[in-house]
Amino acid sequence: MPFDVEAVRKDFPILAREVHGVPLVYLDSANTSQKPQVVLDTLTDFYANHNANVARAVHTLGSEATNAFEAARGKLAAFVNAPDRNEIVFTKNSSEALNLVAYALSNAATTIGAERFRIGPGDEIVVTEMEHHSNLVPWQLLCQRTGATFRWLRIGDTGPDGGRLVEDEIDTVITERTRVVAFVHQSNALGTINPVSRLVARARAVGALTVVDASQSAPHLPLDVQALGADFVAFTGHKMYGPTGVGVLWGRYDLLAGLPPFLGGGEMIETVDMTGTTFAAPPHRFEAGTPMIAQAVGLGAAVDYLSALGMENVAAHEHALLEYALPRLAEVEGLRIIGPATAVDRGATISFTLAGVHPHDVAQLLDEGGIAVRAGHHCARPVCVRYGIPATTRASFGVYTTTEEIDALVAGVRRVGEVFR
Amino acid sequence: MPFDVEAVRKDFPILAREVHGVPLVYLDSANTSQKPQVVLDTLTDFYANHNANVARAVHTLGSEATNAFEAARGKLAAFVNAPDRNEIVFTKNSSEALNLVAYALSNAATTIGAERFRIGPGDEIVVTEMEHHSNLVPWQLLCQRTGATFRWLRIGDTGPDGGRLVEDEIDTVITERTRVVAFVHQSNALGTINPVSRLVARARAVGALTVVDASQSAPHLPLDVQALGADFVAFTGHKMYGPTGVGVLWGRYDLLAGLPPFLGGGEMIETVDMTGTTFAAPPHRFEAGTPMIAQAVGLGAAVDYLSALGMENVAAHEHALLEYALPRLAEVEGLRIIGPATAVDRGATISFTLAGVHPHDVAQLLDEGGIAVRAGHHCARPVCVRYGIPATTRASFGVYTTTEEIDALVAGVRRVGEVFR
Amino acid sequence: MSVPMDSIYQQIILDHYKNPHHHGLIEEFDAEVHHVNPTCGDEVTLRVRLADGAIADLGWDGDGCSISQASTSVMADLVVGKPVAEAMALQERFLELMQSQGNAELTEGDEDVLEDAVAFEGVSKYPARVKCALLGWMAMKSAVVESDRQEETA
Amino acid sequence: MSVPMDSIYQQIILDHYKNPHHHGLIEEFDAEVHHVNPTCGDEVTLRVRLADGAIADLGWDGDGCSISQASTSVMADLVVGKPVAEAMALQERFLELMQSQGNAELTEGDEDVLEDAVAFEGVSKYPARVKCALLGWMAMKSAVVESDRQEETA
Ligand SMILES: Cc1ncc(COP(=O)(O)O)c(C=O)c1O
Ligand SMILES: Cc1ncc(COP(=O)(O)O)c(C=O)c1O
Repeated sequence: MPFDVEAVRKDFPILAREVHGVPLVYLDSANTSQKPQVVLDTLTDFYANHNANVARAVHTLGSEATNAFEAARGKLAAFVNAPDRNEIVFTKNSSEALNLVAYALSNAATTIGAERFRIGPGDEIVVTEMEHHSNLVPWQLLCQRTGATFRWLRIGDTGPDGGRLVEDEIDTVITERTRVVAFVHQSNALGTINPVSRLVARARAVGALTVVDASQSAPHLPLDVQALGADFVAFTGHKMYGPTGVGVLWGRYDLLAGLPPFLGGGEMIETVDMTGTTFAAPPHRFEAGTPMIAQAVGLGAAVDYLSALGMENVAAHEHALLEYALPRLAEVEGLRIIGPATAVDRGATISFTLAGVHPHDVAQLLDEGGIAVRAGHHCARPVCVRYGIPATTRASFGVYTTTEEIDALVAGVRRVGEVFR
Repeated sequence: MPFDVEAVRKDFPILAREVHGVPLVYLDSANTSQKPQVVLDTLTDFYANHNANVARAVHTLGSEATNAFEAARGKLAAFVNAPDRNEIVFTKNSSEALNLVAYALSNAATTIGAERFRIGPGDEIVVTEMEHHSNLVPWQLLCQRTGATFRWLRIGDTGPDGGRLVEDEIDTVITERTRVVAFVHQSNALGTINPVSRLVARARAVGALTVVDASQSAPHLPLDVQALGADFVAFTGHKMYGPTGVGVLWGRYDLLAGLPPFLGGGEMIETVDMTGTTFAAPPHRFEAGTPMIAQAVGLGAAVDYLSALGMENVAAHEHALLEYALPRLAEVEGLRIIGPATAVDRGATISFTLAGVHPHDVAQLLDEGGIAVRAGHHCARPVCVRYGIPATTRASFGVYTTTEEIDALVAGVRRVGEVFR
Repeated sequence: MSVPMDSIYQQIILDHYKNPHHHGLIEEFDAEVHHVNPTCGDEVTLRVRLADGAIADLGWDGDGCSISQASTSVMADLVVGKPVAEAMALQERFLELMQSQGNAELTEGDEDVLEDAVAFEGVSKYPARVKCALLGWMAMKSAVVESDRQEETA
Repeated sequence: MSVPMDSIYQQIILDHYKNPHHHGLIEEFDAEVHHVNPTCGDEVTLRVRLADGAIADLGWDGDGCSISQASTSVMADLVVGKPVAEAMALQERFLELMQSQGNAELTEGDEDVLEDAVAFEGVSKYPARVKCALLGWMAMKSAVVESDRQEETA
């Protein structure tokens, strides 16, 4: 079945909107995606017909809500090819998922039975220079808590078709002292897709845990946690056509089972006593309090929607858009693409600068023409530092993006150049 | 304006539902509340017309989303009479809000400038025996991380009109060694409303921080954080007619401003560098990653709804229901109320046991008659231990509860007794 | 008064609850286990004696809701005297039934082998109660495994 | 090509951006401040000299988006030569305008005192840009406060 983008667009109510009197051209999906009607309907149906707290209730609504919530867990497990549905932990977003791992590790310091996870002075945590702050700050804070050393893989060449990790340094930066290697699958700032198997292989060789930030890949390509081979994978609902307020941490069951808890509270316990508490098995151990029930159910609907489109088709559609956009943008006077200039190992997120115009002005003036793009450091400030620029403008595509929208973007950027020069 | 419960009921679509072929009688609002149509409409409108990520975006949708999200913060601040809207931190639920405080405190150990918050061996953390696990386990874990001592105020008399803290012990348990006093405003297991000013005064006298778990009071009575006088107050959206997946931590601005961050990630930073990071001012410092945008906006709609009803009216309505229910339930053969038997300093949540019938069987059989109540330890197991019982059945009321529903409950409980005897 | 037609409280469950079978701990046994359902506090202590690859005897004591107690009683009736392999197959089938979320299709064959245990089908719709219905069965399985292990290491 | 009618990029803003006023650091000054807008990297360095309770001179240098640079230029035009109290009142009024989320009702009085600064009204609809428009104003305020403090402690 060919990918019918016009049919897809009809599923997204917001795409009928106008801004500043012109039709919306939404090119900010890497920031957050829009939601198909089926996700909105699922939320409404949940609240209007089945709403109750989960796990705890013996009544009919409670059972319906629990079944819906746990069914969503099953859907997410299938979506990322997890071997066991109990490996899916629901969090509020990717950021919480990544912090969860970092805190569980530092909590090992005072947890009997978790000695193998302890991290301290002399140990090293490795990230990359292209991390989103959400996969960078948690590890800086972990180092602060534990006395471990924070290290990183650098971005090499910043010229055209640069924007990739210095592969030679993988073996020198990841060493026997490394305990965790945390890296982004697809960079939200550069579009770069990182060499996961290369990084995982090296981490495994030195006995380090691997944490993959798949926030930008889960919505755009078939994600198979078993094929990635990593230990933990984090992603976030709102970028994959699901509701805000829900994310996922996938982890190998034996690791989750060995890690101490992170947040304490209802539902994550086995038995509570004033003098001591024991904890539930994963995933519940890591889901303290009332979970984001409706949101998880809504995310389940989103992955059903994506699976019906077929993630292979989604990836092919977006790759075609990328191949269409890159050369056309590169032709615009004064435009410099920040990140790989070709479509190889690259997602459909394009950052650029325009000579003489501040990225915020580019984005703002595009908005006045109905085109929504993002400007800033995209929560990956070290990338801007590496390129020696304060910010970029970024256009990012999704299942509903068309080549006409890319034409509008290219024309819009040209116009911006004219206004400011 | 008299409180018109029939009009209120029409606002809640789920109340039109039948279970087991009979109309739903939902008496489980302390577990989670149902949602008025206006909250569902607000969510749908947000996603269908204004959805974008907040703070980061310069485009129109992003500005609309940011304005809606920050307006919700303002609504929440007004709802609890916070002096400054920047004192409202959005979390995923109460549990996260409480853990946030506990982790920020232990993070002080390695944060320069946060010395005054440091906790260690010799320091004491005081909770009560009637805490929800979400205000108990985080403090046990804090003690585990820091070496501080975990202490608690006991529940005294367990007879009729017992179920209250031993007031005499307040001065002996809260001492100069106490650093934090964390307690529930209204107990979810007993209905008891605790003497906040008494506890806060003692804590203040010894220089301890106070953390009030208002999860069960925010939906039911006028909550005024300035009048409470505490340092931190936590509550949760799904119990106050809002969406799942959103909660609130209110904290005094100067304390929030002095505390180290909890979760690291996007939006909570000032500037990020590979070699070190500085953090944003509150509330953003404590809101890492993409927040629960739609849910906060939905919670804003819920508090608008409550404010339109008037929290004084809500409290009066529920108090009348409580006065109606207590004597009628007490008359049922073999029924024992767990918690205060009179309506003084007590919320409209009634736990009970029925001689010879397990609470789960009570709840299940009531469900077969359409009546949804909860059975279990209500995530407050130490309460059951204190009363020497494995569990209770609990009926809890909300804005939409009627005296007819209480009649149905009383009749239902009688029937249960007959079936099992 | 009677319960609704579609009640999970089938008369058979209430009967077993009020008059549990194989109730009481047996004196001679190969293994004893104590299982708790932490969410509701249901408990069961269970002893088994094996002989010639079969469950020669089983006795139990417990505390908890009618579902947990009745299910243990029904289980005891079913497995006492049965070869271990058969008891384990029954346990498997019952577990499947309980995990069906109300969608199990019971065959006549099931009714033949599970007998009174099919009365618990309705419980599978209530995730919070499934653990209650499984408590005794899980305890039985552990006790049998435990007996085997003791035999091997003896 | 021109911008849309309702554009926040009023011609006046573009003009100030392309030809900023009071641009360049003055040699004689009472205080210098450096302000940064961390979310977008806008920067401004600003020097003031006070005399007889008025802003005698002001010069600045900066880097950033057109809104931040043009707003600083407009601000400089407005406050140079004004009594400090008046400059502070203007700052207050501009801050209010920026925090209005697009709902400000500009009076004629506002237009009289804020002059070119009313052109920034459209910015108030964009929370992410409000900080840009305020950058120079906030820097001016700090610099004045700083000068006062130095005077007092001198
Ligand atoms: C008193 C009390 N505190 C805390 C909580 C935890 O709230 P949440 O589950 O939304 O985190 C609850 C409800 O579950 C509660 O009743
Ligand atoms: C690569 C990457 N990692 C992590 C995140 C954080 O996701 P969230 O904001 O949903 O926590 C994002 C998006 O903001 C991202 O693009």
